[in-house]
Amino acid sequence: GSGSDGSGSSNVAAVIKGLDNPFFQAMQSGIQDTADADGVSVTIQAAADIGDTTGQADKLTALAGQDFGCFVVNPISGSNLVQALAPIAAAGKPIVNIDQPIDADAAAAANITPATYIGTDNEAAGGKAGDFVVSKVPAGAKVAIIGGIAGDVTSAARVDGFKAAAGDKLDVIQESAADWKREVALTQATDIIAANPDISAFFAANDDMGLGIVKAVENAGLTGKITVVSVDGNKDALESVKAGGLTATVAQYPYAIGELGLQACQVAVAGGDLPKDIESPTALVTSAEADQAISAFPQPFAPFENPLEGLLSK
Amino acid sequence: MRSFGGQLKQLSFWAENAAPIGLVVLVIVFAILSPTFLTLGNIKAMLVAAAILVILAIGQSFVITTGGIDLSISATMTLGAVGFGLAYTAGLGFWLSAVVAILTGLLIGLINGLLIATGKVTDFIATLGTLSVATGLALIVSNGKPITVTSVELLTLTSGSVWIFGYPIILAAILGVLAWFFMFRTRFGLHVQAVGGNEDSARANGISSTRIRMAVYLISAGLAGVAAILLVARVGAAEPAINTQYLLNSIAAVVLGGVSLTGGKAKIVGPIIGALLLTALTNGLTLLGVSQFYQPLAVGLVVVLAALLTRFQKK
Amino acid sequence: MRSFGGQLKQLSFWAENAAPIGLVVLVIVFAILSPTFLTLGNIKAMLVAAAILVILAIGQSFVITTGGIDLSISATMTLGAVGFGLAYTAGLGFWLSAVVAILTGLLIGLINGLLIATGKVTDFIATLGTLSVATGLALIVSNGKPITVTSVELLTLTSGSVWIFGYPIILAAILGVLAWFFMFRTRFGLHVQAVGGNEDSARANGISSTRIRMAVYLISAGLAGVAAILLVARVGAAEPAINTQYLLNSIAAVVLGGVSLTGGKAKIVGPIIGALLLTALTNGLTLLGVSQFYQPLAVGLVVVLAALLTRFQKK
Amino acid sequence: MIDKYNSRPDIAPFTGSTPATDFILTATDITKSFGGVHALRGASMTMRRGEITALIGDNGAGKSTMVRCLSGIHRPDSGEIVLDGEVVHFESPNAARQQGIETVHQNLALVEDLAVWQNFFLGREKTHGLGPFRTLDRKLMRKTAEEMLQGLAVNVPPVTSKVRRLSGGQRQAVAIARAAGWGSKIVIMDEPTAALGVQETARVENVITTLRDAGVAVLLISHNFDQVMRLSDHVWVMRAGLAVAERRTEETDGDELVALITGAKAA
Amino acid sequence: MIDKYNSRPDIAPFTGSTPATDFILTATDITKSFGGVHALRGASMTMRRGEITALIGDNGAGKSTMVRCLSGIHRPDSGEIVLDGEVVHFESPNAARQQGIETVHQNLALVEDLAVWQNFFLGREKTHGLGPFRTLDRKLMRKTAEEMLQGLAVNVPPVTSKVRRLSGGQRQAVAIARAAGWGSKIVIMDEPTAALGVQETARVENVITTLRDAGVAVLLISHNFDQVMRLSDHVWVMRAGLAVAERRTEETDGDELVALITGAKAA
Ligand SMILES: Nc1ncnc2c1ncn2[C@@H]1O[C@H](COP(=O)(O)OP(=O)(O)OP(=O)(O)O)[C@@H](O)[C@H]1O
Ligand SMILES: Nc1ncnc2c1ncn2[C@@H]1O[C@H](COP(=O)(O)OP(=O)(O)OP(=O)(O)O)[C@@H](O)[C@H]1O
Ligand SMILES: [Mg+2]
Ligand SMILES: [Mg+2]
Repeated sequence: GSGSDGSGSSNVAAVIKGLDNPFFQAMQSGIQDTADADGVSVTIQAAADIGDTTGQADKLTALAGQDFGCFVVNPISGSNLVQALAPIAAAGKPIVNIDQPIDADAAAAANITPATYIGTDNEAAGGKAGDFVVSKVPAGAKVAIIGGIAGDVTSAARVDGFKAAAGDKLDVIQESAADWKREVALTQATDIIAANPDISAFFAANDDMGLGIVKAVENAGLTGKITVVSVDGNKDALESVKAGGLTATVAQYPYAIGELGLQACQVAVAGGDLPKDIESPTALVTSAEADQAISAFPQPFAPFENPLEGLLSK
Repeated sequence: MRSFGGQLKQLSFWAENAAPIGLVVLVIVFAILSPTFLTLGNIKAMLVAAAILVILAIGQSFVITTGGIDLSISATMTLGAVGFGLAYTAGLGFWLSAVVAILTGLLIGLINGLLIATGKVTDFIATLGTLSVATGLALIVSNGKPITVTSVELLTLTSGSVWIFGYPIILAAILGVLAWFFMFRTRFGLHVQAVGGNEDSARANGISSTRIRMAVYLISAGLAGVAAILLVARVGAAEPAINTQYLLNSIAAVVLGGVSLTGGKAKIVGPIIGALLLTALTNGLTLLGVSQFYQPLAVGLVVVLAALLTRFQKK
Repeated sequence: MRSFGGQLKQLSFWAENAAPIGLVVLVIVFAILSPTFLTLGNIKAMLVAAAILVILAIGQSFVITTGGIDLSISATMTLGAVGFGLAYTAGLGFWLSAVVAILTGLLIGLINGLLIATGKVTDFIATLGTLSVATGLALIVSNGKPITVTSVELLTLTSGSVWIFGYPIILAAILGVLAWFFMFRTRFGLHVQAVGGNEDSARANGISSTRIRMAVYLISAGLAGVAAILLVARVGAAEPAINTQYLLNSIAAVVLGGVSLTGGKAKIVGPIIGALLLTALTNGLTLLGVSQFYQPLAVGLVVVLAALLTRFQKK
Repeated sequence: MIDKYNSRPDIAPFTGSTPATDFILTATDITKSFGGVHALRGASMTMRRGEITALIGDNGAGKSTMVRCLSGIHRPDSGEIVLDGEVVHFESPNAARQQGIETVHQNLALVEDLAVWQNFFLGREKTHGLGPFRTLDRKLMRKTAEEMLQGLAVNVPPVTSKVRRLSGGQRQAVAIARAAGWGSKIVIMDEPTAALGVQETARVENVITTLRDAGVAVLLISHNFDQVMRLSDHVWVMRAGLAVAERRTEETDGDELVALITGAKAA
Repeated sequence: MIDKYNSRPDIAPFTGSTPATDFILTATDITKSFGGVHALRGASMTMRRGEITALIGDNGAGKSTMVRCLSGIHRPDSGEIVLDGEVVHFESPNAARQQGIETVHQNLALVEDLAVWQNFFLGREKTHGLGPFRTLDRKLMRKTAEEMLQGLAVNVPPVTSKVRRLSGGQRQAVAIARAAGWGSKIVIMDEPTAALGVQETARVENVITTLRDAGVAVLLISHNFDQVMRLSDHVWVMRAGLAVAERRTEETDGDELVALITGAKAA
């Protein structure tokens, strides 16, 4: 289990995904701010970009040799950090897994038992978006899905969740990949609208692409007629929801995930027992909740039971 | 007519005109497969989408004519966009921000020029270095966050149009005409071709290859700055994300346009058509709902086929 | 000693040895700034992390010695990794799957070779095309999903070590020695250098430049296939994501190692040290907690500085 | 032993009966090094008005380097060039041209992918219009180039064809016509007939004498002694970066020149 | 008017008193086109044992193309090459070499970044060992190269220095030594002295006569008539892709050769 039998250092190392995306920047802020507030020393490193699987592993390996008492990791894929984590686990240092879960089989094979997992189920987030779209548009309406880089794990999970929720209630006419980029999503949405003027809704795997789609819808003069839903809950996206651009976004609160991650480390280092899974909050933000969400940003707007508060105060 | 028919049989005819022929073939194929493809709305959208690539391809074409290559072109655009965003947020207004975007671009161009023209560093490595530097700078100054820009002028720029020609493609066309003029009708353009054709001979005739090289990297970077404005206008935000795709596509467009990477042979219309071709390809594939997985394959095949064709060009 | 001191004053000494000197400087700087940097554990970690890049740099070095360039190298590795994953999932076992990975790589190498050696397509464009093609194929065959591979052999491969030398870097070192042997001690290597130095002269002396070019692209792709196995081992899965970083770094490593992109001058040790340098740079910056945003900047500056140095190489 | 002739001012150079004002060009003590290679080590030479001056010497003696110093491609490390009585410093090839020195380089200095007329005017194009929109006066340049080529009576293809399509002899003709066509004071030719056949060589030699007859001073670099004896009025001999001897052509012969070149005979 | 001499079998070629078996090489009706350019249009020529045969002609006459056909670089479109009484078809430069034909090309065919000894053995390196691990026998090759260069008594730098550092004359020496050093039947030299100075030219001419004296048949391409008259035993004249005439050197003179080259005189 999670022991404090390591070096006893209370320093925390965090390795997260690429900072070229606001989602992970918010996560970084969550970790940093909490550390500052609690007087913990933290080193945060990030992958070069969303495809930098080995680079991320290299960075974790570099940190593994240093004097850290606990590691917070957000792997790019289920297994890319497993090799790098093996020596950390062997040294008995606690590992807090956030956002992207480590592949269970791979972890078991390498003798890694994360102290806890904190995150949102990306599939569930996609599902929330799917349910929302189903409720907004008539049955059998045409929808298109724009994913991140083709082959990306997170994107695939969100898209799968959306498709599962859509079931046969929606007609998914197209699925394309816009590399997580606003401009690419804009171009593709423009093309898709041109090919299918009767399209009812778009689902985007992240907010940046969602905002690109909004722009395309705007250019086509169809604002309000086409439903656009994305996942993340970035500031920009919330503003857009408020302004009537995005119809909704499924907020995942990366800031809160980061915060929880750091707190979990504190608990682990102090020798506390952590729950195996901590579900971080997700919330569908529509125009009704937008104001509230913006003022609470980056914290969740809905009351949220932090399971770690009690453990921390001990 | 006979002589034209005879020409058609010549491989070199096809080679010289790989880009326009490819474009025509694509248009015919897509028009048959998708009823939407040739609608005015789609053509308009395609042209607007092509504008940025067209401008980058023009810049790249100047560099490649001197036998160089600008790998930093898309990173420079990113940095320019961030520069625009920061300037606009700081309250400089549209026009001043646009100037900032172009100046930011020119800064990278200046570094490229100094390294390559004065420092005699290989173009490939120098611009690979500035690609990294510009990417880093864009992330640092923007703090890695997209900067949302809402400006009336930007809105006009993206949404305004004359018939099916949106303002971005009109801007690109104007730049294309200017580029053509400077390349083929002025001393400067002749000297660009001369330096690319044979640097030693050009210098023996009193042409400063240093100045010419400096100039082409400035042109390329300046155009990347202009493209940056269009990019911000298009997405409504300045994003520090790297646009590798634009880099590879700008080079592919120039080569599809029949410009040899060894330099010396200038073309402006060719690369523009190359850029349109690449845009039409992605557009058509999206319209047809071709799986995302097959799109890189299709682009790769087109590039390879065109390259196979261009090799039959007359020397 | 005197003559060595005299050498130090020569710019060309620094230029010839940009990579080792840079590596030593980096090691000293990081060792001073971070107590962890020179620990055995960190050195071991760095060496393991460098293995993939070292192997790719060796492959790239063969291609660049002939005056070519292989832009498809990292996409080939990705496709090889996916090939490994599929084969393993299909129950072929580790060794057969490894063979599949290498064969998949060789397939792309064959296409490159056919296009460039036989089809006389410019290397830059041909490999840009196959970069797209390989990426597309990797996505298609994997259906865009990572293929998790858990195999005892892979685990041994990543975690086994002899003192501070992990198996991956040992494999890379063996390949380096073989590469050095073939490049500098066999007819083949001499012919690679001859074709890169002066293709016409080489042909007039009876060397088949077609066969040599074909061979170097096959070597580069085959090594990318080997690197693919290490990649799968390291990541624990075969992922269809493109590793653009590896492409640019493999070229940068070769150039840092003192190989000119114009071809004709072979080096094997230099590129390997270049790869170690780049890895040490990222490792050190990570240890020092330098922000992600500053890392591309640092890499860019190192590449540009090294390039400025290498230009003082003796001809 | 190299006789460092030019560094000994006590020995008056051989000038025959020519008064000093008849020197159109005097180069004195020119040095030029490339890294460790001392290509010119204090070479001096003169050219007389209306004469063909030959410059001979073994491979690597420094002839081409001297030519490049005179035509503004290299800047000498030290030494003085006096043109028409005035000390000149050429900052660029164009500066030398503007002062009336035209050069046909050993490598011809043509750009293969450009048309004949473009090569003809390379570096000094005619333009019309104003400011950045000054356009090339293509018509004027084509016409002028055509006239100049025809004036030299060399059989050349249309001026709009690319140099790449020209044969070796035709290229040489373009390069020579370009140098000859500008009403210059001095035309320098660095081995203009090295790769030419009999007919082409005869034509070029004809151009050279025509230039002389028109009052142009010609500097001819050549390894062909017959040609030197046939064409030149005066010969300078270089050896290892120095001008080691000069002779009036009529007062010397091939054997003496060989002896001077190889150093078998001192100046 | 081109006299298509070789396509008229009724006119016996001028062979003097040489019996047919004394021809070491006979090329008959060779044609070779590049796209639209007919470089060779049915050229024939012969070479005799132990003689220096000169091949002359204007620029673009097809001399170098003929040489490239004889040395296996180009494959003729049609025509027959008979070497030592046997019809040969060279698939590659190495095939020609193996049959005993060595060539010094107009561009020397050296690789600048390789050492002298590497250039010396380029394409036919000595190796020891087995299979893919057959290694270069560097020691043997260095020693052999050094001996061969010294045997020709040419002043060359160490065989380990790169060709890039060699002067023009030294390079020529390496290329010639390479061709001369293989105990071959025929050595072809395409303008071997075009860019050389007096001393270097003398050395090369010496090598050529040494080869002849050793019984090697030499084919010499040259624009220099003096050289041709001085060295060769027999002269072939090419014009516009055809061999238009042949002469015993002692029975002709420079003026006649010029007339034959320009077409002023028919064969
Ligand atoms: N740019 C340069 N860099 C280095 N060395 C040079 C350069 N130009 C000339 N040299 C060297 O200077 C010396 C003189 O060369 P130069 O070309 O002037 O000789 P040359 O008399 O013209 O010979 P040739 O008859 O072969 O043309 C040679 O040793 C040459 O290698
Ligand atoms: N590879 C080639 N491709 C196209 N044309 C060629 C090629 N090689 C030679 N030619 C053409 O064939 C003709 C004969 O050329 P070749 O080099 O044999 O002439 P040459 O007699 O050697 O002339 P020179 O005295 O100038 O060396 C020329 O018109 C030349 O342009
Ligand atoms: Mg010279
Ligand atoms: Mg020839």
